Amino acid sequence: MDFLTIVQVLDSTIRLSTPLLLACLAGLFSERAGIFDIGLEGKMLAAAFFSAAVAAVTGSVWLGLAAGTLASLVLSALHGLASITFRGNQLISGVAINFLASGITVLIAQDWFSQGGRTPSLMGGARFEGLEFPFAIGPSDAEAAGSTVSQLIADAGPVQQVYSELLSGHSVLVYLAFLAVPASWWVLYRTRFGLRLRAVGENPAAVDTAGVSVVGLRFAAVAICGVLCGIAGAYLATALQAGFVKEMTAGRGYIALAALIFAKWRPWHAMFACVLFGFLQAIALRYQAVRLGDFTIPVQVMDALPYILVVVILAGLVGKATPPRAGGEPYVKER
Amino acid sequence: MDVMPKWAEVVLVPLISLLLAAILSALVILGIGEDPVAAVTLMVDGALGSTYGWGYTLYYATNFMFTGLAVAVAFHARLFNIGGEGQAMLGGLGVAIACLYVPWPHWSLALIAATISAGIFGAAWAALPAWLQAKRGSHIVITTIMFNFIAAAVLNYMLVTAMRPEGAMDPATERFAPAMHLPTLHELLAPLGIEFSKAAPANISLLVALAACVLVWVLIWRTRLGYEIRAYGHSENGARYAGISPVRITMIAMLISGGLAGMMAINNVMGEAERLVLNATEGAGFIGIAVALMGRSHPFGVFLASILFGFLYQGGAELALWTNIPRELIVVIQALVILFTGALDNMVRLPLERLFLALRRPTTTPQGK
Amino acid sequence: MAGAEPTEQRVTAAPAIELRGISKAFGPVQANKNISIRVMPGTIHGIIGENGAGKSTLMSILYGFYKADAGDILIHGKKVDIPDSQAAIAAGIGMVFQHFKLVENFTVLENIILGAEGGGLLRPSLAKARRSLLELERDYGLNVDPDSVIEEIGVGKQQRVEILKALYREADILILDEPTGVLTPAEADQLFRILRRLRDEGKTVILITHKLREIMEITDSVSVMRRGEMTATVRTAETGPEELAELMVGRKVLLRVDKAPARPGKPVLEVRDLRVRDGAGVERLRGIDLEVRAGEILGIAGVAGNGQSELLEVLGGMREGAGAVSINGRALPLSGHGADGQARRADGIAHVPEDRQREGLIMAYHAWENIAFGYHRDARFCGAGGMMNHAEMRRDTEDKMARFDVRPPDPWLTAKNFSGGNQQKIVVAREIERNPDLLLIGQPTRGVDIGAIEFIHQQIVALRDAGKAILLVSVELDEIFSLSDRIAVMFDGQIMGERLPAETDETELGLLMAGMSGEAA
Amino acid sequence: EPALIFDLGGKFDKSFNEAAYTGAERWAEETGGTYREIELQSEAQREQALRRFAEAGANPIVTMGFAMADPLSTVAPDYPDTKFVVIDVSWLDVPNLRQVAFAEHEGSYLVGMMAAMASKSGTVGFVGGMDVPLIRHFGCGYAQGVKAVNPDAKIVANMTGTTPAAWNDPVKGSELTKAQISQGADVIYAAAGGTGVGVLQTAADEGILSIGVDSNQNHLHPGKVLTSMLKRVDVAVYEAMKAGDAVETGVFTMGLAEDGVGYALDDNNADLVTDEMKAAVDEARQKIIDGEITVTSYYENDSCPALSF
Ligand SMILES: Nc1ncnc2c1ncn2[C@@H]1O[C@H](COP(=O)(O)OP(=O)(O)OP(=O)(O)O)[C@@H](O)[C@H]1O
Ligand SMILES: Nc1ncnc2c1ncn2[C@@H]1O[C@H](COP(=O)(O)OP(=O)(O)OP(=O)(O)O)[C@@H](O)[C@H]1O
Ligand SMILES: [Mg+2]
Ligand SMILES: [Mg+2]
Repeated sequence: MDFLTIVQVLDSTIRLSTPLLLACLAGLFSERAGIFDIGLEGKMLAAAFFSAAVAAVTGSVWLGLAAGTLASLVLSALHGLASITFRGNQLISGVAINFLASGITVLIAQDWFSQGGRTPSLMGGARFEGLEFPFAIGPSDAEAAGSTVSQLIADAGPVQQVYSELLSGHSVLVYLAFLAVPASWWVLYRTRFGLRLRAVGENPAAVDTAGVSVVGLRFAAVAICGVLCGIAGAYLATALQAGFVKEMTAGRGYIALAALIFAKWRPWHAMFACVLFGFLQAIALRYQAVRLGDFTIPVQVMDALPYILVVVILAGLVGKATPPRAGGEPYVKER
Repeated sequence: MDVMPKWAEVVLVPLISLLLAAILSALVILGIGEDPVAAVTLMVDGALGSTYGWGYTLYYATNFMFTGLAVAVAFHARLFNIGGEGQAMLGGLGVAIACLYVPWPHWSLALIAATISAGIFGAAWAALPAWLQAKRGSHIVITTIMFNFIAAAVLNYMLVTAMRPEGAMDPATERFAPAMHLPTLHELLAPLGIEFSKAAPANISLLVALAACVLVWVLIWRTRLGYEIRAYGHSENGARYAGISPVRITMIAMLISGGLAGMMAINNVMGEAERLVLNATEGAGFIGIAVALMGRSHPFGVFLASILFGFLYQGGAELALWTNIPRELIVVIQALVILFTGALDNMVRLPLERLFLALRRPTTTPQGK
Repeated sequence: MAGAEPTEQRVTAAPAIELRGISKAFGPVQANKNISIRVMPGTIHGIIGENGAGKSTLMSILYGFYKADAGDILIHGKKVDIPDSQAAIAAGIGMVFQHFKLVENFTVLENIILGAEGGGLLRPSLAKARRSLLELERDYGLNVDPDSVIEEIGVGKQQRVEILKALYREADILILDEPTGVLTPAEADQLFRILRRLRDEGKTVILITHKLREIMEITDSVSVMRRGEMTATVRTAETGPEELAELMVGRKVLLRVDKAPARPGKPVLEVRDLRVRDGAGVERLRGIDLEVRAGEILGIAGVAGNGQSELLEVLGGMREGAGAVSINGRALPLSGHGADGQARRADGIAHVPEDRQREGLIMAYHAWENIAFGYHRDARFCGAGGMMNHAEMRRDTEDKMARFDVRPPDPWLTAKNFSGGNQQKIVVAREIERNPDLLLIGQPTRGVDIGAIEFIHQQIVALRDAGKAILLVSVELDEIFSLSDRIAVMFDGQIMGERLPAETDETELGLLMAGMSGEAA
Repeated sequence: EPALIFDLGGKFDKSFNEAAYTGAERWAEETGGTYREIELQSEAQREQALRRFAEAGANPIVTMGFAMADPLSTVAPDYPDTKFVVIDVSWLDVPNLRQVAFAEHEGSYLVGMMAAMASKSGTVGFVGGMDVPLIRHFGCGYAQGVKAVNPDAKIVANMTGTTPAAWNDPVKGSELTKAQISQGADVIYAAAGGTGVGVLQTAADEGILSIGVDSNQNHLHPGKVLTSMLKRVDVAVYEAMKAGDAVETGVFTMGLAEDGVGYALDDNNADLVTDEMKAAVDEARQKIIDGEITVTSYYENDSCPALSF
């Protein structure tokens, strides 16, 4: 592997980590408030569809993003209704939401676009374009030079390669996702809201008797989760790809959950975990079969590697990951 | 004193939940511009209107009985096994190995061998998540989901490299020998003079599934092991007090669960396709969750719910065949059923409890001992 | 006497608290029935009543934790609506719950500001709270390190944090629900000093307790509750413990257990250097040595959380440990194979666990299923091929229910539908009827009314008189005194000393329970 | 009434299945007839769909893709009065079955020539769908065309996967495209069904040329898609439906001579295809038809002279 290839794999890692990271932070807010959420997958999927659908119809990716976020919020509200208001089983509610999203997206897509559960391909303003940093090599330079971006980058020096290929040129949502990490940390550990949110995931009765609404806090957390999942889904359909195809989340919600456990519910650790999983996915996508000397690792192993790693991490590396103590349990005052 | 009589808890709550799910489903059908009445008519007709329809409904129901029982057994030990899908896939591998590599003289022997092999493969696939849960506390929900993905990769590898016949393009095993052919309902009922569609895949596995329902009932409610499983499920501390080993129960319950899920393969792999293809499970592992929830983890409930979901599946296939309504409508209906019966059950239960309390209050106010 | 008002009405000020006709039902359980009560400002008011009488419920309503089904709340003569704790805090009410409401992995300071941060950002709020905390410490002598984490400090300190929480919110009315249950006598004394000081400042205190001695010592007036109703309110100066006990239970009670002197035989249980670590690796038992002989009751006294639970659990096979334990001279494995509840039962050890609802019973099981619980592998309950013998289980249940006067005597009732006392009778019947060599019994009468207490105590003594060894753990000193033939005191995972009941008193045991060594005491 | 069973990629994969859809629609428009259709969701449904249509009296039943071979071999004999049609299968021995295969290597040869002529870097790419002999067959013809123009050209080839999911994985298509671009490819041929959408998209985003497959995909990114290798599945489906239940059974192969394969030229790529390119390709086409050039088929001995997979 030469230097440029490494840069490119890392570049791809960043693109693939972004939805994981957004979903992972989404789960972090929800679970820190004591609401387990295995419905991240479904929320992302719904957001992916609605963002692509609205972007396709209106031609505006921003309207798409708003629609995707809204769709995800609606599912969050449903999860909140089930697990906060009616104190239902959070795992089951999450499973139901995943089913619901997987069915309803295709159903509506077929109804609206009649393209076998897809949206039309997104063009121009209906997609997020890469942001080009100053002095980075981008399409305009390529046009001026009469060459391609990749050619120009291949000819440039290593610093410019890293700058142009790895750092510059991602969609705005990628930068947003990585900025969300310090922002989440700040909100959780430096604000009143964060204190209360963490408290309600540890001991809701303490929050309640301190005169703060448990239901309100938990709904707020679930809503933040919805927004972040919405952005993650919109990113998948309108930035990473150009349109919605069914089941396009492909298990990312579950990987994000695993990353969350790996990170022991902490924002910075979540970022590292997601980048690790993104890297594995990047490798699996780029290399069909990896040759180690005489031995060839079959492509199926590469495909399954992120999942295998999750199990290995859960089993051995994490140690005892103590989830928020009130996590998964509805807050019941009167039996 | 329970607030509600038992029959209300067991019958009324799921029934009303189901009704709510049905109403919402009808709204969804309306929402995509179709006629719910016509859709339901088509589904009922396609799934129950002919022996052909019944044959498919029962075929799917057989799958769901196995996976539903699998989820139910684990539920009794308070283990949420989402890995039925992967376990059933591996069960398929077990069936294929049993049927491809041993020249069984008669289908009955093959069926016994395949059932055992499928059970062992399914159980083996549940063993590691179970062990991780028991020993390391790794959340079984996450590990079983991961094992579903890994199972798909394993099956993929087996079908693409090891088991694909020479020269074939699609990743599937070759057909099992004709001797492995399981009697279909058509063949079973013909001697009794009952005409049953020849084309439908329902087969003798249905009887195995029914037997499994009975056996699971005996296991859970009549045996010492069942007593321990339920005790552990209700209270882990209680189990430790009584000397019921949490590790042992977790392992056993998950192995039984995985085994049941794996046994589904005798129906879809041996009984229907007669070869192993990719994605042979068609999501039945996940449907098992809904089936177990609806059936309140009771084998009889699982049986009823399986028929219901078999109907939905076959009806959904008919919809996809004859209308523009995509098959995913069924996924939505399933989602609503899970949501209302599993997660929003209190929405139904709380008002009902209030109702029963109001009906009863005047007679029981004076609290005696 | 019942229903009497304080004889002398103070007319000068409106009551700090007045409740009128409060009612509250939890599903079919009527926890409070039409309760009225008045508490004058600048007084300490006690509330007593048996378990489940509705004391905590009533106070939780006042604090806005529960919403009453009916009734009015008046604070300083003004009718207020208290839909949630926020409103209660605004009305100047603070409450220290029976079970603390603290976030375990937060610091003291974070717990104190939670809900009263006074700004969107944490840093300034924490700084401000730190300053106020210093003042409160100075004024009341309530010292705790603001930066220590709750789960790392003792229960006594945790309680101070709860009181500080209320004071930080400038509470004018302070409710304490069984605050002394977890305190050593010395800590309780210090608490009472603080309460008196608050009263002297004009604040109002409501104190829930089971200990009549405390009522007599500190309160100005006292209310008695029974079965959800307020049966009496009297001035403390005008009553005595016997009368209060009678008001509580509704009949004359004998608080002493009749028992003959013990005739100890050979040692049944011998424990040497027993050590236990918890999940986090902290040593909870740090070298226990003890011995229980046939025909005697060894009582273990101590404040909850000092290793008594771990001792019972390791002896009962519920957790692993290290050291040497033998029964009738036979060594018991403390870890690995043979160190579980089944093996212990086979070794002749019966165990009435401290928490019947979490451990001793499966709440969702019928009574007849619970009767076999732990003994479900016994031949008599098992049929062929791994089946259970349900008929035999039901027969046995009817039998035991009759002999232990379980009410209602219905084997088909699920455990959760029996009252606490009757649940306990089921567990005790199951364990005692096994006629074990050694009975481990934890908190035998927690949450049990006085009638059932008498009965259970008699059964324990009868077992002793039949020549069996009994290891009793209780946080109730009264119970320890009335049952034990010898008393060992546990503190911080160690035995601080052993005394004979006749040769010691509560003061000395209290010092031992607080960790003062025997010589100093 | 005829019936059409789409393969897993779905009716709107912009490629293989969509071509079938186009053919069926053309038939429906011209004759005013109607037809039954279903998009398969899983392997296990194949047999049920076949049986259901056969039971309901559909005739002929047109099916897409080699994966139908096995189900057809068991179902078709059960319904001897029904005619079945299958695309991309040629090896079955079933009397009531019409099997249509295409000489994809010939069409791919032509677009390979164009790729080599359009490439500035001398490196071209190939992204296949599921790794099966059929797709290698595509890649092999392509590689021979490339080498015919530029014997020194480098060909980067990747397959998307080993299962039918590989027909519908645009994300992976996109990543593979990026990887190939980084290895210098500046023209990439996608023979990957729905996955190709991701390939074409990324190629357009990155400013290089791509080549579509099966249907005419030039319009997806006007001015960015060099051409498309046409595989006239639409014609095959149209003709089968037009013939109705009288459709001739047996094995049929459609190559350049039958206009079964070819390359697409329209307004969208008119500026990309130089006259010189067109002349060269048309000449080669004629020579292949005339037998002056032989394009080696991968099937001949399961290997390719111009490319190793
Ligand atoms: N959250 C609740 N849900 C349902 N029932 C409850 C709840 N809290 C209390 N109860 C019931 O209400 C009754 C009164 O309980 P409460 O806790 O007020 O009693 P208490 O007098 O404080 O007893 P203790 O001395 O044990 O603290 C009991 O029967 C109890 O079972
Ligand atoms: N959580 C609960 N769920 C259902 N019923 C309950 C619950 N708690 C209490 N009950 C019912 O309320 C009745 C009174 O319960 P409680 O625990 O208050 O009894 P008690 O008066 O304290 O009796 P005891 O003195 O025997 O403990 C019981 O008979 C029981 O049926
Ligand atoms: Mg209380
Ligand atoms: Mg009680």
